[in-house]
Amino acid sequence: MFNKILIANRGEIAIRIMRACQELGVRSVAVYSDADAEALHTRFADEAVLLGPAAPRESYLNIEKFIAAAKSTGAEAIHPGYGFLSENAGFAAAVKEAGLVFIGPPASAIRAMGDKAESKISMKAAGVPTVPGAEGLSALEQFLAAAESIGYPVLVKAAAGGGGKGMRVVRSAREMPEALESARRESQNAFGDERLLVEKYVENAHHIEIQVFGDSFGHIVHLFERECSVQRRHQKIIEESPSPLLTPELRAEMGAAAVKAAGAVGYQNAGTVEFIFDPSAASFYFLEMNTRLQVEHPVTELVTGLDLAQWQLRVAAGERFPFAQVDLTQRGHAIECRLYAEDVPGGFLPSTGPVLQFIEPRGPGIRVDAGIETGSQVSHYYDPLLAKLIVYAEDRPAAIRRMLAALRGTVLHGVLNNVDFLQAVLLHDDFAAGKVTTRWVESALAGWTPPVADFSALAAAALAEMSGARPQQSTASAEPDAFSPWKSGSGFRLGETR
Amino acid sequence: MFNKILIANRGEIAIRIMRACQELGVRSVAVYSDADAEALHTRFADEAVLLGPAAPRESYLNIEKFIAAAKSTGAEAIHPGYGFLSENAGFAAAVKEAGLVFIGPPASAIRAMGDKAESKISMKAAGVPTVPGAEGLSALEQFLAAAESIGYPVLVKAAAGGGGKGMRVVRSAREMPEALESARRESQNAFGDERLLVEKYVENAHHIEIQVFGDSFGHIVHLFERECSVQRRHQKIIEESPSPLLTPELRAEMGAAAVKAAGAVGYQNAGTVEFIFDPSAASFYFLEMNTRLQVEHPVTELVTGLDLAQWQLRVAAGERFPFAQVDLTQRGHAIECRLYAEDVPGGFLPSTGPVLQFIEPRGPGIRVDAGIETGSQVSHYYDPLLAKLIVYAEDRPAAIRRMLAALRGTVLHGVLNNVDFLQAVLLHDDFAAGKVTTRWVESALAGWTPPVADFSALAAAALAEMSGARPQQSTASAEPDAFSPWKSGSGFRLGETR
Amino acid sequence: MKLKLDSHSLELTPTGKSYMLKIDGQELAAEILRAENGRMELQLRQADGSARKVTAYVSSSGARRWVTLGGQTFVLAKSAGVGKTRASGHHTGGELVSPMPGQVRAVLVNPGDAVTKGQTLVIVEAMKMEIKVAAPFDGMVKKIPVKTGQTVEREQVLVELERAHE
Amino acid sequence: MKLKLDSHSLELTPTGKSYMLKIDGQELAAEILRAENGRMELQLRQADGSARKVTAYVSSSGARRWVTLGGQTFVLAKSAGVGKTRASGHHTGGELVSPMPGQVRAVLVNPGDAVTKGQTLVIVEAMKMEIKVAAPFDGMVKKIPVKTGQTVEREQVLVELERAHE
Repeated sequence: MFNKILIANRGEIAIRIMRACQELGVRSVAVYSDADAEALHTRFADEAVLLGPAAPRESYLNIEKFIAAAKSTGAEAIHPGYGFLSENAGFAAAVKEAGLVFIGPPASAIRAMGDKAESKISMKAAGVPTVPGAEGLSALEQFLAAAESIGYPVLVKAAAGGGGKGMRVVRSAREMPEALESARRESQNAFGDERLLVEKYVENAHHIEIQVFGDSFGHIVHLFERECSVQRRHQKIIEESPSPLLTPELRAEMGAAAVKAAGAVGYQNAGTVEFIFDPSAASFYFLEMNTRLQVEHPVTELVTGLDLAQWQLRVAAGERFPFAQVDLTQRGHAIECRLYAEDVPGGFLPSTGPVLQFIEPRGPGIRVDAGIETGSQVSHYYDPLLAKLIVYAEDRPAAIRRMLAALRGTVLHGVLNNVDFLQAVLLHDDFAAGKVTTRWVESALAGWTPPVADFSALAAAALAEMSGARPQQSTASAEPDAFSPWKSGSGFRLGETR
Repeated sequence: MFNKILIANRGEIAIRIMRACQELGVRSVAVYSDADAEALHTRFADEAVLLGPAAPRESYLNIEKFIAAAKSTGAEAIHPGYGFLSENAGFAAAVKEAGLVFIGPPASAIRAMGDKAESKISMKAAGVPTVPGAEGLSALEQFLAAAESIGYPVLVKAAAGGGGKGMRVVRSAREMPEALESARRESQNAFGDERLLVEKYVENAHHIEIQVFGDSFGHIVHLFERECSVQRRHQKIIEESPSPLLTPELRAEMGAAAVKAAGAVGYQNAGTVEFIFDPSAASFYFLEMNTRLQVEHPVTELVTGLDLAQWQLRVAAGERFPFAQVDLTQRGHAIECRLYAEDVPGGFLPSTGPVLQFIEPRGPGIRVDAGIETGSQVSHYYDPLLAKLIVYAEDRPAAIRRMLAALRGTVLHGVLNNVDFLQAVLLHDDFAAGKVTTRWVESALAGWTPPVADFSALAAAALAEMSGARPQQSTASAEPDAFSPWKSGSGFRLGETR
Repeated sequence: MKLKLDSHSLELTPTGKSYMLKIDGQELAAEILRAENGRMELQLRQADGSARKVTAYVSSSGARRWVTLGGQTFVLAKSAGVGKTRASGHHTGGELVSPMPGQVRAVLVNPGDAVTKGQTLVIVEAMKMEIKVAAPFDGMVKKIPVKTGQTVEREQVLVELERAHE
Repeated sequence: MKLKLDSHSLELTPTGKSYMLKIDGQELAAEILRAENGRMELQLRQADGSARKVTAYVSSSGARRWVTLGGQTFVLAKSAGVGKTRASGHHTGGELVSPMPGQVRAVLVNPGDAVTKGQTLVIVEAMKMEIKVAAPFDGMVKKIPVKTGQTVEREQVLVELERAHE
């Protein structure tokens, strides 16, 4: 096992990986930008190295700085997390060239899957079902012709893309020009690449993905599915496993297809094969492969009982993955909710500000992977994902009840967020029935507005306001409450009794 | 399902059951003594009823007060938790007589198992292996004769007992008189009953217990074993599942014996059959049955994926327990550590005081069932169990690593406690090898002393001391730290930015 | 003490160990049982005598108040005491403001340009997401107080627009 | 500032934004990077220039200091500044004190009784556990300042004992 690794990421995923390091006895090096000097991940690591200014290009997207930081701290390997450079084949290659270990798949596998157009071609060749579509187009006329032959609606998307960026639904020829232009611009900004492809847009589609895992000895297995259909702005907000839609037969078929896909590119380490699932035909199409750990990996950890983050380090250090497909079990039900800093009724636009209070929910079967704490600053520079709530319970209804309890037990003040909105989703009949498609949020909950303050809430706010004027009114407790002091200046506090 | 239940207990188990209520949509009524007016469990419930003075006999051991509290609040059922009246058949009968539901086994099953002497006789009759011994004795001469025929060392214990109270190891005839006297006194104080029995004392014994669960339709299953051999003063401090000693065959045998034992007394709801396991002979003997939820039930919840506390409510409300024996699986490895308020080098004597700081550890696979928070008072009136850390991981070595991380991530100031001691146990080679017997702590770790403060710790203490004199020296952060104010009086604080 | 939270008028009067609270004319007795670190336990008693214990989490930042109670979070705007009133809302007529804090990614028009309703004028990027700011009516660009690459705050004016004469 | 923690002498001198710390004669430079709610992040630099960042959790109660650092907790006793010294330890010669707070369950002897080493004199119960307080030497009971049922504090005197003349 490594003695020390560098985590080339920030937020909750950096902390998740540092926890894995702690348990494996591996020292962790954090990296941070100027904006993250006081961030939780910076302070959670054993060491931290400043990369540069807040803008990602000058910090979390800078290959040279990561490698220099690893070299200067004596880290032997780099974990890329998700987002940023995690799916950049050049980064993986540069890490290897520097004599370090990249904790992820080989650069060749990232490259093969990174290009949406090429990966589709190679998956077709490997016998994995793919969505009808066309790649390698450039002129408007070519896109129009392809869309005509596929049939509208079609989806135009970045060949280098992921995470919903550079993606547009086109419902008629008239919409094509602006869709191409904006998708190209977003793709250029996000990936430095403006190639697009076009494919059939499946209405009422479910997004179901299969977790795969491989070691360096050519052994690849799948770890069952995750249903990720609850999305807004093409980004997942709730994921679960198992999917309420799959039969054991379909699950086995999709799992085998995912292993085939991974095998075709010589995959190693954790990866996810995403499928579009058409419930009307019970058919599935390869969408893309994410060649990294996913945001929603905890859902799989809970139903399989395996620690994927720890196994990432272990297989990268040369260990064999000891489980055969038959050893793996999917038990109970897990759900993840992503807590986003966003203004839900304002079109899910990101929100920024200081975190005035963050209280994590607790209880049996509740896991919280957080990137913030009370006092953190949420800036506009990075992804608005603040934390993830993940629950495990024996079946889907119990897991939904548990997640509702977890959401109700969460306090998050200072940045607008989706905690109340997530409750509305979980309480919806369509969600209970497993009928949620990737377009569901925009239609079923379009008119959602935050709860309106009742008398109790108004009373609490008024009393809190008043307290400044009457500091001695205080508590009912007979003894002075030593644990709740307040001072206007910057100060220092110890737990103390008097 | 019930609309509202009363929880006739305090501390972590009361909160555990209230969490189960929250998820099932059941309102919870707490009860509290004068000493617990500000306790966590009192404030966690939907409602709370004052029972009376701090002394247990006037509060948590008072049957009439519980029933009156349930009646006055409209609670339909009473959950007894563990300890206090949980194994008092009279309580179960009185609850039923009052027209309420007792969330536990029928009074007859409690009665049958509550008397150690009678239960042993009935278990023998049912074909469950029991420890060689004698019951129904009273005169010193009878005890001496029985001990002679069994062979020293023998164990003298309360017929009505449990939890190590009223129990003495007797190694020679000379020790018998005082052992009988003190065991009788303890038994009288704890259970209001001074009958004792005597049995073979198995040296190097392991304590292995089987969780059973039954519904009101006569369906009883076992939920595998817990190894509970790490004990001090006859009380468990670490429990785990699976046991490192059992083969699948032994596990099945013991499970079947436990189901037979439960069936013989018409058992319903959650219960635990405790066995003495003799590793040299790979043989096991029925010790006693605990007719209630155990402190260590979370270990079983994690390896089976079931929520025992919720199922207790569900079967008490008349639901069928839907799982057959073959449906149940034991996956991965779970360990529980009990955090006790105690002075370890001072002979594990209980410690009291205010909780100055309590920070719970966090991370994947870590569960904390706590009965305290920062600001709680630990009094001498009740059990010194403050909280439980429970971890789940894919195998025993991974679970040990995770528990060590959890213990290192725990901050508990104000009352002497065993957090450092538990680390010493988990790091011991004997524990890693699964060689720990019930007498191991007293021998292997007899000379344990707390860690000695190094320069860093002294420096931290000195700097904290200094801070009062230089409040403006403050933090490195450019902006005023609005989240850490300090004020000497009793006050009021809001999260706020300025 | 009088205060206004969103559209609600509140009046708070200390009465011994508790408070008399008037919310939009309705009376309520309120007692603080415990308060620390942004958490309050309150006893609320209505005019009919029915009482309720609630736990609320409260935070404040500028004029904004956050209250979490019963698992729901309410964001309230505090305005000056009931006596004083001020013009509500912000003047946005003819001004297009940034819907969120971020960076101006592209300015697609120039002062003097005639634009049509729905036409994208400026693109703002935050957290890697593109937001198009489009013309709400036909008109003419008067002024563009921002430029590409500039960091903007939420509600900062991006474009001043003059409505076309109909 | 000078102070004594357990047997260690510490001296702390402010030097600009950090402190010079002398522990039992050894020097250390210390800087507080962050401090809040009983948590401190410190930078410690030794005389040889090697530096270390540590996070410590600190609490205080009376003369007792609690420090958690690197997953271990240390309980330290603060005594007056190095200049002043005081008699250390408590006078227990001839007095038997309660090892823990609890309730006197039984007093088994009377004033004037002769007792032998190891004989149980008083039984204290706390948290349902029985603790026997036994004679540490042969002697005679002088006084019993407690009675059955009484609540006692840790270190409260239970029995005054006179040593037998040897």
